[in-house]
Amino acid sequence: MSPETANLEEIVAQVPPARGVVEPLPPVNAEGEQLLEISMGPHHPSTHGVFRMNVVLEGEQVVRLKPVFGYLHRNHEKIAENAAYLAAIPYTDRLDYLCSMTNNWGYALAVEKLAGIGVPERAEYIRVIVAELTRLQNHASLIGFLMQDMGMSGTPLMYAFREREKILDLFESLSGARMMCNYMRFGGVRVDTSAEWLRQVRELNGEFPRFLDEFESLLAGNEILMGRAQGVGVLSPELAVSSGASGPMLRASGVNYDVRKVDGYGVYDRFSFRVPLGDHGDVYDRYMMRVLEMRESVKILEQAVRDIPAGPIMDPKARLRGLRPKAGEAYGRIESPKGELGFYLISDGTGNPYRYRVRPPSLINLTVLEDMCLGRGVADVVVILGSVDIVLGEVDR
Amino acid sequence: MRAGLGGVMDEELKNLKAELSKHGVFTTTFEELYNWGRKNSVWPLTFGLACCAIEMIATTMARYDLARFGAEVFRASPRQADLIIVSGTVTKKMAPQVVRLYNQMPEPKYVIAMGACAISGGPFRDGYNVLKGIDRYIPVDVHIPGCPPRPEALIDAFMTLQKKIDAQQLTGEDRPRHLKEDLPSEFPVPEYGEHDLEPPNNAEVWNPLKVIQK
Amino acid sequence: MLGIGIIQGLVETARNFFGSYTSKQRLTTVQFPDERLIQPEAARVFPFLVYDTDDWEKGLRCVACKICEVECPPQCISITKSADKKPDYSGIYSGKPQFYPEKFDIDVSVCMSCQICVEVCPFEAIKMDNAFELSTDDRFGGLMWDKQRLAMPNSHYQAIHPTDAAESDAALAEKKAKAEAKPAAAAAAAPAKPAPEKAGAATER
Amino acid sequence: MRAEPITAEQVKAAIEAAVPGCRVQVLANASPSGQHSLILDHEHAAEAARFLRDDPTLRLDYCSNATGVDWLDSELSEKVKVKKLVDGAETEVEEVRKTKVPGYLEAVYHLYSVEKKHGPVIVRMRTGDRKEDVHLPSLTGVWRSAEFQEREIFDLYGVIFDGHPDLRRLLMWDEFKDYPMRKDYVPPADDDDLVGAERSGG
Repeated sequence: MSPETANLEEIVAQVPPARGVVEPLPPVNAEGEQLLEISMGPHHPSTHGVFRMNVVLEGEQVVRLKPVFGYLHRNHEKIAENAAYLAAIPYTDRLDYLCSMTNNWGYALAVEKLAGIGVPERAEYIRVIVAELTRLQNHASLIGFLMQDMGMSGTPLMYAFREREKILDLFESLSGARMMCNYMRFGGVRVDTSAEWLRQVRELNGEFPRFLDEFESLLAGNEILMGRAQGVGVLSPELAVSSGASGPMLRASGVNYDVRKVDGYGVYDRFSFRVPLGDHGDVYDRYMMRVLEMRESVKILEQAVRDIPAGPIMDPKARLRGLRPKAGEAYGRIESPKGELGFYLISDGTGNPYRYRVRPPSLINLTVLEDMCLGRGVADVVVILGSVDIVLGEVDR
Repeated sequence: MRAGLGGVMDEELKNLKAELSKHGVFTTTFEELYNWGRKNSVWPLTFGLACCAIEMIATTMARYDLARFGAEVFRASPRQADLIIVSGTVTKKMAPQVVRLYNQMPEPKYVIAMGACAISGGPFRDGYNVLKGIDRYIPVDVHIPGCPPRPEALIDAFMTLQKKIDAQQLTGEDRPRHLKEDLPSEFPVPEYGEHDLEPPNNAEVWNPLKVIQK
Repeated sequence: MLGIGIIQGLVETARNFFGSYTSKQRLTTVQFPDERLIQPEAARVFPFLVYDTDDWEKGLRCVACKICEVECPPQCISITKSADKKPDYSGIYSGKPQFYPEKFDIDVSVCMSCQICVEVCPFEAIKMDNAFELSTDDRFGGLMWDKQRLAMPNSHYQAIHPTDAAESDAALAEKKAKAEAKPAAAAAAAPAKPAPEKAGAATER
Repeated sequence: MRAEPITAEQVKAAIEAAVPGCRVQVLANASPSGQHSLILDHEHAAEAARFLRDDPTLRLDYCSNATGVDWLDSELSEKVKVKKLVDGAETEVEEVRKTKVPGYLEAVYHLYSVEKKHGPVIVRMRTGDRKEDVHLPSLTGVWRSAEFQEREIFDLYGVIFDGHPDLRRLLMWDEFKDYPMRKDYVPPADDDDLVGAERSGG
């Protein structure tokens, strides 16, 4: 998609329009074969929670797939609009409940933009460290879940969770909770890291590549995995951009767009790391994207732990309670493990945000689910959905 | 059968059994055997709702290994499950499905409400789409507070449930729900209304504390 | 060749399987009720109210200022402020009588363990406990904690969070010293108050 | 790697040059974020959006975020109104003049360029009021990513997007009647205030 080679009209023409669902499909197709409508979910072991898809099948082939959302719509935005700015932080933990640290960061970043709060350097480094640890554990467990969906019953997930527990231990000793860290504050982070904690991160980071090697020799060359994943659920780069896909899903289609690089938020512009890109945009590329990103995260962690400066962890001007940004709005976004996580805040000068909006990467990545699944079998739907990497807490909020 | 035996007899029986087991003779009652078998083969339903589901999965993984307690297999079909762990926020949109799943489970069946949301709506209780506790529609056996509860807390709740099963009597007034013919094993599924679920709770199950004016 | 990848994967599983007999890295199971993970110091589950002295009711540090009630994100704290003031039993308010919570309830069936109440408390009166084995079949009685259920001695806090407790004790001692310095400067020979154990903890640090 | 930020004024000028008759208004943002936005009129919004996407220098091909905002009827009280009153002599009297500003619903789009790596350009559209005139043109035809997000705005705010291919409720169930994210939404009364009950009982 470089501007020199791109023929704009061609690119634009390659994006298929959104499909309507206005009229129901006839019960039989042109050849008189019966169409079967099945409802996958909301209770289905492969939907990663309470996601539901209404699938119409012709034989084994998917001819229509309509996702149904809202089974975990717990009104995060409304609750946050009725609460103080501070009170929304623990709620952001519960958005994408695998990645509480990056959610905290996204929200803190938006509020810092809105209120013009600075962040000390040490806090920025700590944020990078915890965010990359989050990325490691998210991607590891995602691969586990994806393999579970493909039928590798248990083993990869078990290995992934073994590593995840180590990272959760680090989170717990830093923030006090395994999953719901509630760690970041506007203008910094809540508690400082000890030298011992950083040593543990360094140790874990040193061991992690070995786990990745193991994981790769367990999976990457597996013929069944290749057969199930290669060429399945192909997403073209044009459609990926138009549909707002983000994160590993966008990059698996070969689009070089990483908010860490583009916005350079925090101190990400100080680290050298590469943005892995896929060629085919299929499930296998999306899987490989996570593996490669984990390797890059390990690199970032190494540099961050090495370079972390001493200093305060909170901006001296930042206050814990009673934040009242002056009227205005701000949109802050970060590269969460799922994709581009944005927070859009409108302040009316009071202690509560007037409008609080989460841009959920999981939901928007599902926009093209139907396009990827059409013409594939039911078994592929499960795999394609798994490769998108959704967390329902974020899809429905 | 324990029915008819008084507390004193119970005590004596226990002593006798302890004495016998010292000599290599193991005795049991039908009730004990029945409860022992049941409590050590509680199969949960593969049913995750939200954040707590991740901790539930973590509990089944290598480190905490719920399988040590006989919950070896998570069954995806309610027809094969004994226990539904309501792990996460039950929204109003999801509540009918949860009740339906519960209804489809065979007796005896148990419910663990895992985490604040499942007990009372938790932090999300003020949400317009959040059910304030699953015990409005189905009876809950064990509650675990926490947001989310640690995997150990889930294991602890599991052991609480096992103790509860172990203490059940097969006859008499105190026999468990599934042995009382007149008690329902299925509960009405709420319907989507224009503003709320209809009915907003099942009066047969939901028995809140009454407001006491001071 | 077809199958190489699968065999490679099986070798990996075998390595993990056999490795689990020798390496703690590969066999991570904790036999929970018998064997417990050491909880990190920072671990938090539900709040408790700190009291000094031996009497939980008299020694509660809480002065019912209601900041935590206001700031609590899920609004699970309910406080009723007393009409009268009680003497300073805990010894951290320089002997000045203080209001006290007539009622202090936390609904742990709503609490999200976020620790914001602890952060906003200016009196070091509410802290996080790390007990988690709290499952109960009593929906209402078991999950509505009143102030008696919530009260824990400061020694408990020192035991579960030694670093934080030392900091909190030091902060209190400093505050107290400052408060005492003022009247001491005004009336040069004010009789020294009986020093509670707080001061000792601070000098140790 | 980061591109030069483009100002709202530049974008406004570009749109007005390219889409004849399009009324674009710059909405200044007082917050330190400095993210100013553009208000598009309904008739030309889709055309302007297509221009923003296809213009080779702007190339805003990525609609990151689309969301709704509910602005209630508000009373604008202007104290600075200085009025001349003839009361024997001409005197200047400060008067508080209250003007009713009718409420409206708003759809906000945050646009970025994946190709040029710049953004955000913020585009807004406003409905006439909050009850009848709640129609806005759909931009799903320009950016596919608006598909679910516009459905969400319809679901939670009640904005009807003309030209949306599949405008159904996204999060709430289909039978649901209210628009719960509106500021004046009242949730169904809970017959028993549980917290109160527990507290006075326990």
